[in-house]
Amino acid sequence: MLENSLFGILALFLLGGSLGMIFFTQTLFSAISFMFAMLALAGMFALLENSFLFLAQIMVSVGAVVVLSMLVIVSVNLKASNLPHESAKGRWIIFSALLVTPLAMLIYKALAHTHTLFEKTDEGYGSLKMMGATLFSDWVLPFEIVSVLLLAAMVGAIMIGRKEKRHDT
Amino acid sequence: MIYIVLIPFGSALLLGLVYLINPKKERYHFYSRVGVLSPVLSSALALMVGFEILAHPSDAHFHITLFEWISIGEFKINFAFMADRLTAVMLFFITVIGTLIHIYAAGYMRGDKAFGKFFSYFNLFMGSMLLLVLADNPIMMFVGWELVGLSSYLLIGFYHQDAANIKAANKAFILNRIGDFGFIIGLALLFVALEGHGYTFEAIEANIGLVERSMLALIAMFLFVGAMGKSAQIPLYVWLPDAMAGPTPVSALIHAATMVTAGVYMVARFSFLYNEVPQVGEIIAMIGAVSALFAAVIASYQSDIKRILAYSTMSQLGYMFIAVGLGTYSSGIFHVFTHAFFKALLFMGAGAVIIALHHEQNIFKMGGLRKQLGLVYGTMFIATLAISGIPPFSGFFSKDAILAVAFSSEHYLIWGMATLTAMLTAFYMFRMLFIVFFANASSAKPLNPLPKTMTWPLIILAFGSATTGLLGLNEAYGGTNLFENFIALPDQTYELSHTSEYLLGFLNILMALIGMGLAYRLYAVSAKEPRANTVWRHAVIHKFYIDEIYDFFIVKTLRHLSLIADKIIDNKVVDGTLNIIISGYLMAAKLFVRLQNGKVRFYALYILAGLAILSLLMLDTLGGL
Amino acid sequence: MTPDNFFLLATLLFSIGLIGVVSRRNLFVVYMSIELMLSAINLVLATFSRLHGDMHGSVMVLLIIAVIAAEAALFLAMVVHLYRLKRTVDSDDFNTLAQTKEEI
Amino acid sequence: MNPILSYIIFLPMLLSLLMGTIRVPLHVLRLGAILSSILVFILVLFVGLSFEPEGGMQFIRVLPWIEHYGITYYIGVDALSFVILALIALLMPLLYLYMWKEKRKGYWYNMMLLQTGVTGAVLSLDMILFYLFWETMLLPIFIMIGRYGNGMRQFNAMKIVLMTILGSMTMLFSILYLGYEFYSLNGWWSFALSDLQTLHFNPVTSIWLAGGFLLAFAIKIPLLGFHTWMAPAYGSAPTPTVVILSAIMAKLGVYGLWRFGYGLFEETLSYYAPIIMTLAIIGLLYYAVHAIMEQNLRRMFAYSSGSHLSLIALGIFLLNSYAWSGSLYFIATHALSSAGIFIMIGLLYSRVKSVRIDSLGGIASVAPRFAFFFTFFALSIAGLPGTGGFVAELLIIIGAFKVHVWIGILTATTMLTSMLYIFWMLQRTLFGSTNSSTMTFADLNIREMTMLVPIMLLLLISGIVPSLFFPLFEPQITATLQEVMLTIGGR
Repeated sequence: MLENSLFGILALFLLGGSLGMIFFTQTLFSAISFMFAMLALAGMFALLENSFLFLAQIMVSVGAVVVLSMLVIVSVNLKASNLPHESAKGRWIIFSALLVTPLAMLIYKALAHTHTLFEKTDEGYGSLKMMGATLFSDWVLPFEIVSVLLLAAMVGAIMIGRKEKRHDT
Repeated sequence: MIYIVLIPFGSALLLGLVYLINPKKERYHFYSRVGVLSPVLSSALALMVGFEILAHPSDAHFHITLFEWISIGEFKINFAFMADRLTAVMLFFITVIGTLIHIYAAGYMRGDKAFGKFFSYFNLFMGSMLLLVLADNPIMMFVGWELVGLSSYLLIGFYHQDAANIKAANKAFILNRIGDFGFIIGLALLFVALEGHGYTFEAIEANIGLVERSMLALIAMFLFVGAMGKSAQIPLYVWLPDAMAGPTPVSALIHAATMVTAGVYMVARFSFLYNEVPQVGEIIAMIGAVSALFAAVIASYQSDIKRILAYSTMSQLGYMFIAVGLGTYSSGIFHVFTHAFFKALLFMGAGAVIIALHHEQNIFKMGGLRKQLGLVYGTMFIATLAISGIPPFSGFFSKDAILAVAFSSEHYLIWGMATLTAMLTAFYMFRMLFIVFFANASSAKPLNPLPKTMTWPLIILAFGSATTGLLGLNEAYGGTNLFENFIALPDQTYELSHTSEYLLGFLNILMALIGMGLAYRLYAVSAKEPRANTVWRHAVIHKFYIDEIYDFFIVKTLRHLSLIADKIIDNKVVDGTLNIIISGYLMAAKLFVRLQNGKVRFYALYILAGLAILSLLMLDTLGGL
Repeated sequence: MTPDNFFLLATLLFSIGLIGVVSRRNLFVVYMSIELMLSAINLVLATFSRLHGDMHGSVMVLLIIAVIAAEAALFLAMVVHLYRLKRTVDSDDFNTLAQTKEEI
Repeated sequence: MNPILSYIIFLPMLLSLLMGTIRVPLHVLRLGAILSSILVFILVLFVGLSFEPEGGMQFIRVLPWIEHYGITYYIGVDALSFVILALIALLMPLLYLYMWKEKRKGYWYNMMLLQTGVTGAVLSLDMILFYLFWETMLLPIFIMIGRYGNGMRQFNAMKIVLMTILGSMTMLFSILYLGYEFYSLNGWWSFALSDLQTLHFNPVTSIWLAGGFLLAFAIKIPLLGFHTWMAPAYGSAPTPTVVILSAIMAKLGVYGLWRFGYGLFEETLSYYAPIIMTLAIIGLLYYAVHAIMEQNLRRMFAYSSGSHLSLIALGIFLLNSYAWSGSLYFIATHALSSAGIFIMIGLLYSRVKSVRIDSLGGIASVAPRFAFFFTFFALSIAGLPGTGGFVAELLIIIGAFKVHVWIGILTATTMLTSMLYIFWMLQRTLFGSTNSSTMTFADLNIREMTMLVPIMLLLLISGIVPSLFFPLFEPQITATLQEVMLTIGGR
């Protein structure tokens, strides 16, 4: 029962946060809503008995990504006049929601009813050890590729982000 | 016999080539010798052929096949020549008079820049004409017929620097082509009607009975349209007077002696066909009579010497068509024969006068030339007597025969018109003669001397004009009509007593004398150019405005149609339809351009829309809706 | 707390992310919407991992989180760059791909 | 399996590609082009020598190409295609001779590609292959007009290409449908003409399919209503292209009508026959009337071409041996005379830089040789006896009379109408007084005459001794005609 109520609360936070994210006009408020959603997602991982993912989500997504975004938002220091004038935002959201509906139905139809219940998990599921074992046995290559990707992203971000002095180089 | 045709063609080719290799160089002797030699050779050969035919019975045909021209299904045409007695007569006068005119032309054209070209065309014309006459089947005849038209086009437009001449040449060719159009329709119909029975003249003659009568009448009519064009009958005559733009020898050769008589020859050649449908013959005779009278009236008011002769030619051709229309082909051909002599003579005389007077053609600016140009005067006088129908000159006999036929076949209307024309003929011919040679001289410029090559042919022709009539002396006048017996065409015969024949002959002479007298009274002493002071004269001098009417109704209409086709039908209708499609396409393009506005969320929206549709489809197939 | 609940939740999250991408013009919000969609995928993967009882799904989630981090770095850098260029974060202002009137 | 035809098709293209890749200098390119065309001519001559008129399709070569869909490289020649093949082979060297002083290399490359395109279209017996070549020849035309043309050249190039492609598309649909139908009947794919001929359809389908083909050919010919690309394209194309357009490409429309129209849809064509005959007869008159007031010589002869091609198309639909022989003969002779006249116009243009009639006049006085050739070719277009056009027109007229008197009379008007514009044109260009631009008109030189004389001689021979040529294709015409009549009669 506890799980169910926890799920309900987390789901509420998750949906509320994400909806808030797309509805707020002020970027910072959006970002804060997004942070709530991410935290709730971490809770979801916990509910799925996946402690490592819970930690990773909190540390990377919330701790690094969202905070970084907020930092950037703040540092850009958008004034209200610089924000886009989205007068028809509501209409756009309703219209796109209508268009999204069939897709959502399709996705849900594809996913739902594959399993009826969560079964009891094996001992050690979600533990750091098991995670490490899988990661370094079957997923070594993707892991390495992702590390390269991260490196490339870092370099790329620096390249893009730095102020250009001369255009012709 | 082959060479009769081939020699002129060959020499035309030779002259043309030599001329084109260096158009600037003057090669008077080469051109004139080669140019004259070929008709001389042709006429020698033609005479030989004539004698040979004379030695055979009257229905003998000579054939020479060169090669197979075409053979498709039943359409088997040989490049072949045929000679019978009709051909022999035509051959005789075409080659002989042609030769004389060539000699004359060598003098007349001397000094012209394009002398070689002229003789090349001249020989081409001779060759085509001989091909026409000697053809063994209608298709070959048509080939000759067309080539004659072409070479006459080239010759009429010989002085091509002047646009008016070319216009006249065009007119001649196009009107001829209208005639040819009828001719080819007739030929094609004839072929289709007789398919499978061969297509030479003899084969057609043998099988003519197989064709339905009404079809035959149609064919005969269409063939006659061809004759109308070539022989300048109403309504296709307007080219003939304008064709006088060519050099005078051309007028003499084409418009007097040979080409215009091709129509008559053709009808005579198809005599077996026309005999089957006498109604068509009557129409032909009627058209001939109207043309004769009409042309004679116009001729009486003209002041250009060559135009007078041109209208007179048309009028005489009318006589010939009366004859062939009424089924007396030999009379028609006889008139062709005599006419060739005196008309060629008249033209050549006129040419001599024109040359002597430095290319002056208006008769009212001539006058009193009797003394200075005695020879020309004498020969032209003979020719005038001949054409007016004064015995014993040739014209009397041939014309009298035609009038007698018209009378005896009880076509009194035609006869009346023809008799009236006879009077008018005498009138306008003597009018011309008197004005040119008698009336007071209006200018006193020194005359150009005439070369011998121009005068000798006149004398020979004058002799011919005076005597050839005797060949056709019929029994009423104590002869045996050598000509008619020789030519042996399937004539209709009409009974006529000798008394009435004498009476008719007398009437004719009387008419001629009246005309002559009138001309003498009006013009012999002092001549004034007719003024267009009454409605009648106005109309006649302007040739009844026929040219203008044709121009207005046909030429202008065609040009306007052409412009309409360009500006309205092509631009508006056809391209308009296309443009509607194109503008629809462009509008769609503009719509799509507006979709493609570069804003990323719109693109995302399109993707989303596509996804939505796909999802809907998949949901539909999965049964999830 | 059945798997279907999680799936429904993930679907909703994904849909909201998609709606955000399509309908918002603020580049930051667009960026966060994309993150949200990726997170929705994470949720599905984690759920499946839990259902199968092995860690492959979880590893994939981990990797995706890493990708999210990389993406965040790049995207933010680009947004900042774009902001420097045009002083705006409106996606509609970056429309140089469009055909101009003269080109038509 | 004699590969000689493949050489004929691909020699020019391969050579041009080769020379294009190694970027040879102009004089080598020129020499190469001429050599290739002469070589092709010799090869065609060789084909002609061992050609058997009764033999039907010969020199057949079948190679698998896209085997999965049964598309083969299937070529062959019969009397019908041989006539056009010979024309191409004859005209190309002369055109290269005409282009001798041309400095733009693209000109030469495109002409060589064009030769491959038209030759291939004539010889291919596989529908897909045919379609391929049919489109291939459009490309060089497009470039030639769009790049080397004059006037509104780009617009006109687009116009011709778009209009022709419209037709090609419908034809492609028909071809694909035919192939598919064959597949579903027999279980294996084939696009060979001889295989597709075995198919039978219900009337409605067949009408649609035939319509697809007919549209392509009607645009190419062009029949009335599909013709508005013609005058602009002729007007702005460079001379060699105009010659190919009028002498070869337009003829290919008729050829297609014959080979594929009567090959595949004998019965259905009788459904279309009244429509096409009406269009052709009206077109015959319409184009001729249109030509009268045309001021641009190229456009005038474009309309003249249209008029005569309508006559040819009419001849095909008359369905008797006279008209068919006439049409086929006319294809050959008209190609020669129109090649002649367009070359003359090209020479005229290179001298006075204008092809507008009102800027000309009096040429005959200064350049008799030019005037002679010009008159000759113009008259041969008008069907003067002594040239092949006359024989052909005569045969078509007789064929028309065999069908019906009125059709015959309307057909015979061609003898009249062509006179009207040709003679009026001659009057205004060659004759009359010279003006400032024609005053210094240079007469033809030896090179120019060398390329004109063969055409002229051929025209003369074809007019004076037509029986030399008819045995070549008469057996095939008779055979095909019998076949067609049998099918139609057996309906």
